[in-house]
Amino acid sequence: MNAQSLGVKAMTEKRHEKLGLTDQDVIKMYRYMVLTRGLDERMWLLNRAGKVPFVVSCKGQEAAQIGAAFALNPLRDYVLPYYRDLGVVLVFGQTAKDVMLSAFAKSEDPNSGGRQMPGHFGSREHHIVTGSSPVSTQIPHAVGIALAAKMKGDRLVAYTSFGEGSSNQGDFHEAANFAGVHHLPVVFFCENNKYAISVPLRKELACERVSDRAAGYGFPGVTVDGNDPLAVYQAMQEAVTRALNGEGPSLVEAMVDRLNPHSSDDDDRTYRSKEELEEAKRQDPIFSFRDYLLACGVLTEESERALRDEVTADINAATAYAEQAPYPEPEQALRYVFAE
Amino acid sequence: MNAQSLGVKAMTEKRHEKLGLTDQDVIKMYRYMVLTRGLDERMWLLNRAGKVPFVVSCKGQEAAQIGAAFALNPLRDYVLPYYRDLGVVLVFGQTAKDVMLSAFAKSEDPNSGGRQMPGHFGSREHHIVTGSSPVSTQIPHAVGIALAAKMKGDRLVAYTSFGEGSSNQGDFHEAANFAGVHHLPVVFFCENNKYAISVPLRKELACERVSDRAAGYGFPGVTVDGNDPLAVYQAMQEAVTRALNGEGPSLVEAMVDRLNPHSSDDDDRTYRSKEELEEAKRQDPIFSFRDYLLACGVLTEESERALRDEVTADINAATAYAEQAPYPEPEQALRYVFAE
Amino acid sequence: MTVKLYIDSIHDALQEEMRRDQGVFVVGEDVGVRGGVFRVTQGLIEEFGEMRVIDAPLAESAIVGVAIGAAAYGLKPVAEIQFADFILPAVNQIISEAAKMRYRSNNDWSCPLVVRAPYGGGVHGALYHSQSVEALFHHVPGLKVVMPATAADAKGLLLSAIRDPDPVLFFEHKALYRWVKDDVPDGDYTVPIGKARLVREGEDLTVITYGLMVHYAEEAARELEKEGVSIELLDLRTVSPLDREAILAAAKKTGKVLIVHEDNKTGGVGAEVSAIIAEEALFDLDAPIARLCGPDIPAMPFNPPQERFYMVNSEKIAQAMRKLAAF
Amino acid sequence: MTVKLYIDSIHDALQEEMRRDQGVFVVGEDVGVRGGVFRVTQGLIEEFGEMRVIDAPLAESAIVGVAIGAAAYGLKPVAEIQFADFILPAVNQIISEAAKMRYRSNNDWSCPLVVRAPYGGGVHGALYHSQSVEALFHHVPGLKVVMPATAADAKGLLLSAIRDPDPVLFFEHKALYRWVKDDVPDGDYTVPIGKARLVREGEDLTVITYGLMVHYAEEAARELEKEGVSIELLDLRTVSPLDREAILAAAKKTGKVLIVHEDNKTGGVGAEVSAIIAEEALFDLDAPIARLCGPDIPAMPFNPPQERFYMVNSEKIAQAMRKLAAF
Ligand SMILES: Cc1ncc(C[n+]2csc(CCOP(=O)(O)OP(=O)(O)O)c2C)c(N)n1
Ligand SMILES: Cc1ncc(C[n+]2csc(CCOP(=O)(O)OP(=O)(O)O)c2C)c(N)n1
Ligand SMILES: [Mg+2]
Ligand SMILES: [Mg+2]
Repeated sequence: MNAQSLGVKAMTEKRHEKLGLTDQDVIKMYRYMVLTRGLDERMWLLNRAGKVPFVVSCKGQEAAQIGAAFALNPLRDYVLPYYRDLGVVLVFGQTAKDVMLSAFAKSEDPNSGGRQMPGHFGSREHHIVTGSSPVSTQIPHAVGIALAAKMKGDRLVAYTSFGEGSSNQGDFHEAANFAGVHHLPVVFFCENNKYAISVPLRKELACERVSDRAAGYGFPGVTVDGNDPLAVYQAMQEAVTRALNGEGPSLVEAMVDRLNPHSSDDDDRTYRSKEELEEAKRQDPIFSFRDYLLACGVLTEESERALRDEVTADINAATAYAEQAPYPEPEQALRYVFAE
Repeated sequence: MNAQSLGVKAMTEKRHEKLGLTDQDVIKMYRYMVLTRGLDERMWLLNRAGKVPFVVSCKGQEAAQIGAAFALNPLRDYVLPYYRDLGVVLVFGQTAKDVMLSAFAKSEDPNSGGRQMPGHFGSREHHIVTGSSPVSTQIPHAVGIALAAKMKGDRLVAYTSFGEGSSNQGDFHEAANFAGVHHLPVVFFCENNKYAISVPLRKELACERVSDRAAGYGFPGVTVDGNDPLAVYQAMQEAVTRALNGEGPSLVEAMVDRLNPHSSDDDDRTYRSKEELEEAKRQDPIFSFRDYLLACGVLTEESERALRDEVTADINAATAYAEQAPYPEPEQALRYVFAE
Repeated sequence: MTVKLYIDSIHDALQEEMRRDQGVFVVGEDVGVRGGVFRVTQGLIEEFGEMRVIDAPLAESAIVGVAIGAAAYGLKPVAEIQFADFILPAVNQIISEAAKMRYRSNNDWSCPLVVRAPYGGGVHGALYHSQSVEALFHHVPGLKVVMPATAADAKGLLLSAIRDPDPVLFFEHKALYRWVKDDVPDGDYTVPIGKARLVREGEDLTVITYGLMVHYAEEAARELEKEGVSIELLDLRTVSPLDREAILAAAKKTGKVLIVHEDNKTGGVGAEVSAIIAEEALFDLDAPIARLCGPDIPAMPFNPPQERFYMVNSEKIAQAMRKLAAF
Repeated sequence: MTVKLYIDSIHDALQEEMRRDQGVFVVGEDVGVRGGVFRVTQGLIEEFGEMRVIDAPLAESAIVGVAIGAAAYGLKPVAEIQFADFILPAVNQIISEAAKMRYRSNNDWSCPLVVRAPYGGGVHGALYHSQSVEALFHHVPGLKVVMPATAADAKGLLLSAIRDPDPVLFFEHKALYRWVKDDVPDGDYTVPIGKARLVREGEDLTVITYGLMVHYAEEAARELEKEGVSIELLDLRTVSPLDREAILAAAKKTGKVLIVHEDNKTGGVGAEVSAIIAEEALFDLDAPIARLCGPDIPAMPFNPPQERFYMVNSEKIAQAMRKLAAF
């Protein structure tokens, strides 16, 4: 999908209505995409300004994340997001303030009280299961949540995301197989941005698509355009429906572009061509979705600007709050090794 | 395949000739099958008699193993067999005496000097890479051997075998993917006997066939009748040819039956019906292959009996030798932690 | 009180706790119709069904990882690793995940998980069915490691482990399963995690040990008693957290300490026990702190002479006791 | 002699050994065009090509497992684990396989493998990019564990590691990479594995440590010197096998021992060092054997106050030295 073709199509049809999404829904989706992007860019700036020591970016993957999260129900479902899934945790209830508190590693950070790097999400209140840095470990946890829910008769979906590189870890394989055997309500969501840090697809995987792997676990796998939030929403909705109907897990792969280096510690110029990156930027999903919303009359230039201004104000306030918020006390580091 | 249909077909065609196998070749194959079976049964008896503490049986899987091994070249290729692959290590050069020395855990055991249980094969001389008990760890080793050979310009195939249960380990997945990415000359050989100890297929795997997994690693996977050594040979030969031609790995799955309990410590009556086992015994590949060889005139009743007698004499001599051979010295247990 | 086998008391703890608490379930290889390769879970699938007694695919990282997810959701999984040697594929899930979930979430999430595994040698298990693995985990903050020596402790500690709000590794010595039996209280009771047990009081020297070695040390102590040497014997029961008070008290009492374990010597649990004493009771000592442990070889060979060579046994312990007593 | 950064001396060791020996190759995540996330392998892919500098798929068990296979075949793989924290998925391959191949095959097969990994904290690495993992491995027979503190040792030990016929874990402290530089001999030389280095001689107390802490202990020792306390400082360099002679000599010399490491205290390498001394030099001691280590919390928090709280540093070491000197 590129911006133009999407816009043109939209003149004749509101694709989102066919998916059961109202105009309000897609405006919300867009707002979340803009908020995700805004927070991401702000954190990157703060890192460059030396104010936060580390950032991992989701820039370019917002459409996939918001499309996926909108197919879930934050009151019913559980998410086990990977470090880039900022958009998902926002939809699940984390706020700009929460995100900034985490970036500044402040005591009020809801994920970890400033113990973990940003991007290590967790919040029981919001059904976001605590995550770590070693990749793919969350995938079996999602299966365990689905198993536990099934045992207790709770009707829910466990969503877990990971990069295509992380689909090479044994834990992905073992977890997917376990979920397949037990027909568990899990959605495995792969954000394929074609790189694992510097390692390009051809050195990561020998199969055409990560979704080819689903057949080895007895459940369906699909690959969708991750720059199109509606396409992702649709594929996810099908997966969620299957899960809720007791038909078992699904693997949804969203093809995306990583518009930033891997993290604030990375420099991608040694391994990625300028042309490739520029081409990716032309596919920026925020622009194409905006164009779609404008083209089908859901947003106007003014309402879109107002939305952006609101989001920016939110981010500014969050940044200001988090910057002045206190760090945790040093000795508190001794707490919560075990239950107290 | 069952004995009769095979026999009937054989009246009209010598299937092995189409595969480039001479009459001498198939007699050799049959002899190895009989030797494998004979050693296996002897060890089981010795265990029941309290003479050897542990045995793991390959009974029922001989056709698959011999069919596979005959597609390999013991002077060129390397094997990383799993614990049931007795047939393979015999074709690669281990003798009845070697097998019995290992069963009795005697000092001369070529695998380990009596340090490991039987079924833990290894012999540099015979290109058999030392194996351990944790399943699937040998699979990445096979990939490493193939990688090293490719780097050195050595033309060879690395063969590794494992059960279908073991294909659920992360190491299988990670190794297969690595081999796929680097187009390495590996043959992954899965002996699918439909049980992992007591756990039946439906609780092990959600896919139809283990070979379905190959697509996730970008190489072909096939499933063949493991009771038919010629079918296995053919599939393996194709895989070996691909490997030698630089076309990369293959996964060959042989459907077999485990005719004994998992090991001498197991009792399969709690989880396996008598009917199922009896049906499996009716498909015994030794009988069907014998019938085939008789039917197409490669063997006669007499030559077949003579062959069996020779094999039995070999096993008797090996047993006698191994039983009286000395154990290793106790303090020798301290040796070879590191190079000396 | 009923005299019960070690294995039966573990079985009973599982069965009773599954009856008491719907949230408890068992997952592992062959735990279902087979009842476990050692028969610890025999009969559970018949009583509690396939949903609570799960024959898992052969993949330890998933067994533990899935159990972690279920624990985070609020259930009480008891994962079985078929042999302790095969816990290694699950080490990342245990150390990176189970041990750190509470800490990394600042007490928001937790992981009330039990991982059971049979360990130890002397049973013709060879290199990979004989190992002791506690030293890999006793160093890891966030984990508790329990290693009962008696049937009574096995049941009481397993009940404590299942009810513990944090992850507990529960290692059962294979050689104890059907060899040791002792008086087990009837019904529900717990033995606290982190408390050692004074097996016998003595004046001349202190032996600190755990697991199978408790019994061998007892045999040796009875032998030494005949020779006029009286032994204080401490069974650690929990190797993490260690019962520092009990260790220090026992060490100070006699001034001579022999630490015994089956696991390889270097970097074993005995090193930490020794270091605690050397740090906090040095001037109460009348002799160097001795350790009698498995030799530093990868594991126990299969052939009987070398397996015996590896194993610490009551004669070797008695020998070490004599040496220390004579010091 | 040339003054070089720690990181450069590691790079040079790799480069020179790859030139010298066609069998040496590098495999790991991002080791190719990216030159490693810390830039240790920078330029190697340009010189040696994609076949000998392999950007592996993101799967540590395969990285190590494939390297083991290649080592068994006779090559000399140097596997890089991107952060020591991420070695855990490869623990089964390291402990069950690499460490035991020679032993289990009765010397028929072997595994001349090096696994390199950056470890340690104080670099805003948070819980999972700061850990020390040596304690998981120092217990394992069949493994050698090397942890150099200086650029000169890093090169000499890495060359020894690559030429070693058995598996060696080579842990590089991240904070040393671009902080420490020292005189590095030009060209080919090796530093033997298993030999400690006496950093400074002293009379009043002995500090035994390794890695980053060597430098902090040196700073503290200089501080204490001003206060009239003279410190014997031993850099272990290799934590497995430990240099027992050097440890015992250094302990006996002053009679007061402080063991320092960044890793969590309980069950750390310091416990074994202490136990060796308590077993073999007890009556040479004038004070309890002290350990100053990271606290027993899962790992180092991200926020600066708690990261500082975790880290052992020169002030904390100086404090512990004063206390011990005054004993
Ligand atoms: C077990 C483990 N190994 C290595 C790393 C270091 N690392 C962090 S992210 C990453 C690449 C992940 O690639 P992918 O899964 O494609 O996700 P992406 O970052 O591209 O979204 C690596 C190697 C890690 N976090 N965990
Ligand atoms: C990592 C590991 N976990 C558990 C075991 C115990 N175990 C030995 S064989 C086996 C079942 C293997 O099943 P499969 O792979 O199908 O091979 P089969 O024995 O059926 O030929 C199990 C669970 C082991 N050896 N290694
Ligand atoms: Mg990626
Ligand atoms: Mg099987």
